[in-house]
Amino acid sequence: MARGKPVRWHVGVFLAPALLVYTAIMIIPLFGTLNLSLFNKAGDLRVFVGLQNFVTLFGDPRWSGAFWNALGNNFWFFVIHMLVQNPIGILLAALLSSPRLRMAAFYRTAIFVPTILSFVIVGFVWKLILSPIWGIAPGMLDWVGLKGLFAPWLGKAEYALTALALVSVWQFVGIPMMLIYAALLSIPDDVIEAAEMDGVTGWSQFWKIKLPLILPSIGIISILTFVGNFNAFDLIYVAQGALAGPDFATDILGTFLYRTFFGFQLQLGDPYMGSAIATAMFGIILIGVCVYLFGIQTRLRRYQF
Amino acid sequence: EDVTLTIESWRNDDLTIWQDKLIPAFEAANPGIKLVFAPTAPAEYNAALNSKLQAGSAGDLITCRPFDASLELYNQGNLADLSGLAAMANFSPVAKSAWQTDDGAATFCMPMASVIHGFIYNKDAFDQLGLAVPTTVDEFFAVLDKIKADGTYIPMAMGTNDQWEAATMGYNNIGPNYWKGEEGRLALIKGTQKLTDPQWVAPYEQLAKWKDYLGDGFEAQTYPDSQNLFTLGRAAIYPAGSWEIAGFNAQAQFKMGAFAPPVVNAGDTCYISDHTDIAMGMNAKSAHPEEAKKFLEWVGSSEFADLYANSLPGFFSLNSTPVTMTDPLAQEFVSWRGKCQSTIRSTYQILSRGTPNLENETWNASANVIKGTETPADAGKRLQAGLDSWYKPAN
Amino acid sequence: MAQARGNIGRSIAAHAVLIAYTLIALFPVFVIVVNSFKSRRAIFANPLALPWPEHFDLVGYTTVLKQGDFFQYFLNSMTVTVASLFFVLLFGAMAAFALSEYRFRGNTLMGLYLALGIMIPIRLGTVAILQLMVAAGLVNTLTALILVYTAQGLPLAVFILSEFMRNVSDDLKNAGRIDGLSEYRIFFVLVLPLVRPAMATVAVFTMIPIWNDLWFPLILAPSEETKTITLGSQVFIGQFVTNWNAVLAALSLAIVPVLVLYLVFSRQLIRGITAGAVK
Amino acid sequence: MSGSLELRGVAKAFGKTEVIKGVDLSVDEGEFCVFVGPSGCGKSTLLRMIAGLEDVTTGDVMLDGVRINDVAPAKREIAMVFQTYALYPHLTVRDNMGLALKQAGESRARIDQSIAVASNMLALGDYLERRPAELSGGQRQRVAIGRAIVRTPKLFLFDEPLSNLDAALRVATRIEIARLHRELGATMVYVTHDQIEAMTLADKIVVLRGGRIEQVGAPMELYNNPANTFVAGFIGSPQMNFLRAGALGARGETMGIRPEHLAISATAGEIGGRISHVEKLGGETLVYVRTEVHGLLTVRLFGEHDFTVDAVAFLTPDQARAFHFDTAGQRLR
Amino acid sequence: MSGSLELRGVAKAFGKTEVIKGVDLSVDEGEFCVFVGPSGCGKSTLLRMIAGLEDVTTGDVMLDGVRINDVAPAKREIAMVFQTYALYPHLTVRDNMGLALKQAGESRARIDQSIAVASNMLALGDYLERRPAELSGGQRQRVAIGRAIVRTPKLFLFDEPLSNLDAALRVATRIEIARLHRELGATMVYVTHDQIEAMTLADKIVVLRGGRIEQVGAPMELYNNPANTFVAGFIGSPQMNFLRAGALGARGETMGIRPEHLAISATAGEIGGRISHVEKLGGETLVYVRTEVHGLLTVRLFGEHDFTVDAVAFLTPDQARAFHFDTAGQRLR
Ligand SMILES: Nc1ncnc2c1ncn2[C@@H]1O[C@H](COP(=O)(O)OP(=O)(O)OP(=O)(O)O)[C@@H](O)[C@H]1O
Ligand SMILES: Nc1ncnc2c1ncn2[C@@H]1O[C@H](COP(=O)(O)OP(=O)(O)OP(=O)(O)O)[C@@H](O)[C@H]1O
Ligand SMILES: [Mg+2]
Ligand SMILES: [Mg+2]
Repeated sequence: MARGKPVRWHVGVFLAPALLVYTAIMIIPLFGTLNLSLFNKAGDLRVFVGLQNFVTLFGDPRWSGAFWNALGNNFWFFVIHMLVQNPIGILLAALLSSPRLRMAAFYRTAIFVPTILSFVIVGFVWKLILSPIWGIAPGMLDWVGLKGLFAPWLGKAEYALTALALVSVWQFVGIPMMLIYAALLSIPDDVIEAAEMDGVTGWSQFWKIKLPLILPSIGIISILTFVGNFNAFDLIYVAQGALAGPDFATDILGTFLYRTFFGFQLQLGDPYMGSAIATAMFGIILIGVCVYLFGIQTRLRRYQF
Repeated sequence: EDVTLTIESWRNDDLTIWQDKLIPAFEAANPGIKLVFAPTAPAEYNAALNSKLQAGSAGDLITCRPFDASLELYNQGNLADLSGLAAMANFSPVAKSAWQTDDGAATFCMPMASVIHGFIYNKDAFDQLGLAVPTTVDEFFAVLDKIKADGTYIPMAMGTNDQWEAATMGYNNIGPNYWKGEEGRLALIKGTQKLTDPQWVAPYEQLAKWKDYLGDGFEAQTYPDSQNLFTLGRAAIYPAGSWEIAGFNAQAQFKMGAFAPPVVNAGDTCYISDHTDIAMGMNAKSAHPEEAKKFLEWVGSSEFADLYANSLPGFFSLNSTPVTMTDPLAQEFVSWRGKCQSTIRSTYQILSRGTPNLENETWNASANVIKGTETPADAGKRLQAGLDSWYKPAN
Repeated sequence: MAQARGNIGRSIAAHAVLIAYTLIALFPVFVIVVNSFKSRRAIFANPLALPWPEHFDLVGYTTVLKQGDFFQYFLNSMTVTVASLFFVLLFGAMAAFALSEYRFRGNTLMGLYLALGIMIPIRLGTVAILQLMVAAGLVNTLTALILVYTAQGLPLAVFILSEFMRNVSDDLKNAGRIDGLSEYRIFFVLVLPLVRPAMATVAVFTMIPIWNDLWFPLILAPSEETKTITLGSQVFIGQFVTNWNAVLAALSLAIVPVLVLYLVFSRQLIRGITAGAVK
Repeated sequence: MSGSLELRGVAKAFGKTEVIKGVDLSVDEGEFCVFVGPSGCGKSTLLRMIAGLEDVTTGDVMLDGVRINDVAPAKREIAMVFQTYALYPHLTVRDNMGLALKQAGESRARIDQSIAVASNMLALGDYLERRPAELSGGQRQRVAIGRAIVRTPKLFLFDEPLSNLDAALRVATRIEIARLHRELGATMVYVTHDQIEAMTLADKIVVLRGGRIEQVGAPMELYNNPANTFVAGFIGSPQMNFLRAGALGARGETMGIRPEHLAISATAGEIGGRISHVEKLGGETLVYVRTEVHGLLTVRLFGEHDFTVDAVAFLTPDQARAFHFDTAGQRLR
Repeated sequence: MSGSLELRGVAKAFGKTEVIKGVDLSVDEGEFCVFVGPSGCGKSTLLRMIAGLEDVTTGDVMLDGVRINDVAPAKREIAMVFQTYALYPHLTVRDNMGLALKQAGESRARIDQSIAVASNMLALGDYLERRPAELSGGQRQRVAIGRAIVRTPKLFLFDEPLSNLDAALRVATRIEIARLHRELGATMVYVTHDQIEAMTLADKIVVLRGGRIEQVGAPMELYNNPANTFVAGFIGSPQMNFLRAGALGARGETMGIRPEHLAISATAGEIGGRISHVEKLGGETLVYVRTEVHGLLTVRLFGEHDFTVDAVAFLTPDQARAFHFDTAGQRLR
């Protein structure tokens, strides 16, 4: 890795464009906003209040109740993605990457199509499908003789979040799939051939050879899932509205933040408390990412091909 | 050189009406001023508008939500004071109240329309089942029972998935009859009544009984689902806002009628929610304030009132000069103004300024009560506690 | 080039799983497309029925084509997406290369800094961004969108690409250095082509949120000339009444270009791209 | 254990490039068969086809009389050393060697023992816990060999397994492979460019050229009875000299004479020339003599000798050891 | 053009493993220096340090008298053939070879010409449009060589460049490299395991063991004057026999005698034993004789000979060619 010691201008050149655009258009505005979390409104003036907003957020039971509810929901949302989306994605990628699989491109595209859809459509179609009224899901369950299992999932506090998480899994399974697929493609053929010769085939080949080699990519999808889930917003918003019903059962940090920051219906936007929530979310995500970057990523072995 | 004014609005729905009727009418009368109606999807409107105003890229004319949302814009200096416009005289104080400072000193939006709550029903179904329009709560439930017993129709189309249906078309629809309209609403603001009082809990009690008359899986039923259930003829009664009229007219292939929220005892004074809903203000930083004011004067005129109300049956003009409407259903709704006492939604003025937000809480409570996951009494207690946590009546 | 012969059972099982999942993936899409060709009544009365003959209705599409200049919207979306993608991929890959290839002080911190952007919704910075664009006179230009999307896409691109670039054989880059290639040429000539699958992946991940974004077009470029297709489709989502025919039609149409872009990129998902490089 | 191999009209094309053009070959159970041939002639490809790693375009591959064209590599009971090593980059040397055994469900103790034997034999004992990236080229190659030999398959395939080893290790490993072959009685197919390996290990050498077999035979048979100029030139190092038969009054078109069968003298001999270059290898000396008629001829002398470059020299072929070839390069007998 | 190389106390550790333990060496301008040594002794590492691809842990690398420890590889004006080839997998053979020239801003015509020359010399003409994945092992190695030689740097570094080539090609390429060396006058550092390459190409052979230099010298100097048993055993193939001097009444602890300097007879001689194994290589024959005192001894005979395995044989060392070593393995002079 290490190169010569003289000033390496090229490192700067490689970094500069990204840093510039990113800092100017993303970081400065965002941190300007997060900065608001230290202020509040007194009459028509903005005053510095230190950590008061956070005291409110975590101390006032009305705020903290909503926050912990959202955090808990968010955690469940994340757990479902980790347990369902990523394993399915990896499984599909593993199947798709088997050499000489016929129609692989078709499958790959088909499975990726949901990821391309806009949230408006996804929300619409799943509400339509799961609707107790228009009969698609109940009809199909009826078909297989399981009509009894049907419930208006999106309307029941105990199911709604899980149902939406699964819809989100449906939509985004293409992401881990594609990432893992790309990682699998970079495993040299001859290593796989050697495994074939050694009698290591099928699943054991996957577990013993491929999985260790794509572990860094699995790390990436885990952290991306984490970040993505803790920032998630649109699907819940489209399906359940900003109040994330029923009875806040689907309220996650993103919807909570949106409601607070931008306001909703009669509730006016409160950029100060909104920023406080955003900062708290940011803190949570940052901790997760740091755990990954410093605790996990550095320990993952990488292999050059 | 023509001046172009941009109108910010959440009314995507009205795009064609503006383009085809309102704008040509104004432009014809006011050469030199061009109008662009630039609506935003309703859910994004407040957030997008606020951002644009702060950054200074918002349009010249701004469609106003009622009460605090607009008041806040005015306080921040984003909306101009329009008290001086001549057309303001065309509106009653009640009509203007939604767009005034708390002390009534300044009015910052030109009122455009209100919406009225009530029930729309499938006349064919009523005829078929031999039902009469109910006027009291008991009759109302008797009708629902009959429809249910017959089984052809879902008695009532309402879902709780979107929550606001339950609050707006449920609680605020039937509530004024219990809390006696403005009397109760103002008492609540004054702090002399509490949400735990019987007149505020009773509507919840009625809502709790609705559950049995809603369609299967109403918990997951969304607002468009409800609309569709009714317009497709599968449900007999639809707790409505008058804004549905245009859409229902276009979609329903059966005859419709409407009735006001039933009263508790026959002969009681009836109260309706006649909610000031939409107005138009001027961006204080507009580069063309004169032209914008000219336009706003027009918006306040009876010409506009007539055009608007007739293009959008169900959005009733707030103009003091009555508008003759051609749509029978709209006529039915507006006729209640004569029979009953009007009030606005109980949560809109002042009471939704803090956290927790009473309007949002009401949505949630109404949905919970219908689903049976919260008792009416508990809902009242929770709401009052939330209100107490930040609202100190000034008495 | 390995041989997947023999175990036919295994291959049948693989197809079975894939077909099953493909059905799950496509069924809702099928519902969307089918319903976009039906009348509103038919959508709700009979959501699963095929569009013909009695339900067939092009009203959605005709509404869409009547309302606004959809071709222009498409063009705007395409311009914004492709240009942003270009910059995201270029700048992102460059930064990722710097992070993965060179050991320098603060390397990991720089990585973390560049990743901050995926941790906060960029929406929160809207006002400042809008102020910046107003100041730069970029409101209602596609440039504003391109800038924002470039910034928005960079963190993810850097994150993913740097991981993949670590896989590129050092010997290969060293061979380039011995050959006298500058670090720039090593990046462009050797490394970039070898991470094509990762670039394609990043391109796809970046393109989707850009294409589907509603917020920034609404804030930064809502004018008729700069509207994107997603924003254009919003016209049909009303306060109380949503024209589902039109929304379905518009958004179904909007799938096509992204799908095409996806197909273009996924051709870069090539097996054995580094085969034969080293022993 | 068994492992007779038969190739029947086996051919292989990559797209339009025909690489193997119909090979018929049988390797008996327990035989040690060495493939030699110029770089790119298809040795590795043929080996990979036997292993099942490349599809057979036409023809049959038979193992123990059973057609195995469509049998998966894993089911063929074959071990292979890849020319590119193909080590598992994430596994230590130990696990690289042990994986196949573990997969086959061998006991921990047996695996450890097999690895110990192999790593001892290949002098890898110190590196068992390293990963391939931390090994030198030769060490990697030894791991690849180790991985193949810890198993006891019917058939071993070795693709230039010793090319990166030093002389001493190469000899030692060669001897170990020979011993392995004797002890296991397994059939082995071995690709090499090394004459000594080919001559010492093989029961049967297969000379390939451009995807076709030129000659098959025991090592000394090929050395003493090459079928054509190609085989004659390919077997034996330094290469056989080819002289113009006409100029020498010999039969045929070309006369082949190995460098060790050319006598050199400063004074008299059949073919005159000038010394162009002398290579002293210690135990032997190679003298390159430029002649007018026959071009550059190589003379191989045992021991150390001094020659002056550019001096005149005369060469005399040992007619008894000469080979005669016709215009097509076929041997005249 | 110039290119004198000097290593001063150069050492390298990977983590805690010391791999190069202080090497001092100077290679003159235009010299051909060959590194030999057992697998894993650090040859490649040393080469990579000269190229600037590995950090130098301690010590200085000097090129033309200038310390280049911190000069980027690209700035060192060197060409290198990697042991692992390190081809650009996405470029055709032509582009693999042409990249450096293109970078240097050569004209299209010059590039084409250089490639034509190199590919001709390496018999790669048919493969110019192929990518590495479509080449055989030997072809890849040739591309790697071609990539290095199209350029004209000060210093060439070759890491086992011929290991995967067949004998004929190996000889041809070796001769081409020698010619290149003569013509360009560039300094070359070359790693090989092949005795013949080392002996014929080198001006100077460096024998490495375990990261240290054992001896440096001209080929025949090392052959005739090895400093110790290690060098004696390493140079020359087959390996020198080491006999117990005591048992023969000779000086020192060990007596070394090369296989070609042991006479064999069925009837009489100094050392008795039994023939354990005979290897016929065509032009020469190796006889392995198991003796009681000295273990297995190798005899190398010119030409073909028949011996019966297990027959009794007597060996007589040519005392004049014997080497004597002390207990530490150092040569006694
Ligand atoms: N990255 C590394 N980490 C630890 N040890 C290493 C690393 N690379 C090489 N080594 C060790 O350094 C020693 C020297 O390696 P090097 O590649 O220089 O050997 P070599 O002389 O070229 O051998 P060969 O002839 O087998 O190619 C070897 O023992 C090897 O195991
Ligand atoms: N994937 C491929 N596509 C096209 N041609 C190929 C491919 N793989 C190999 N070849 C060609 O097939 C021929 C035979 O290759 P093979 O690897 O069998 O040669 P080899 O005899 O093993 O040579 P070497 O001694 O150099 O390893 C070569 O000319 C090579 O260029
Ligand atoms: Mg080969
Ligand atoms: Mg090496």
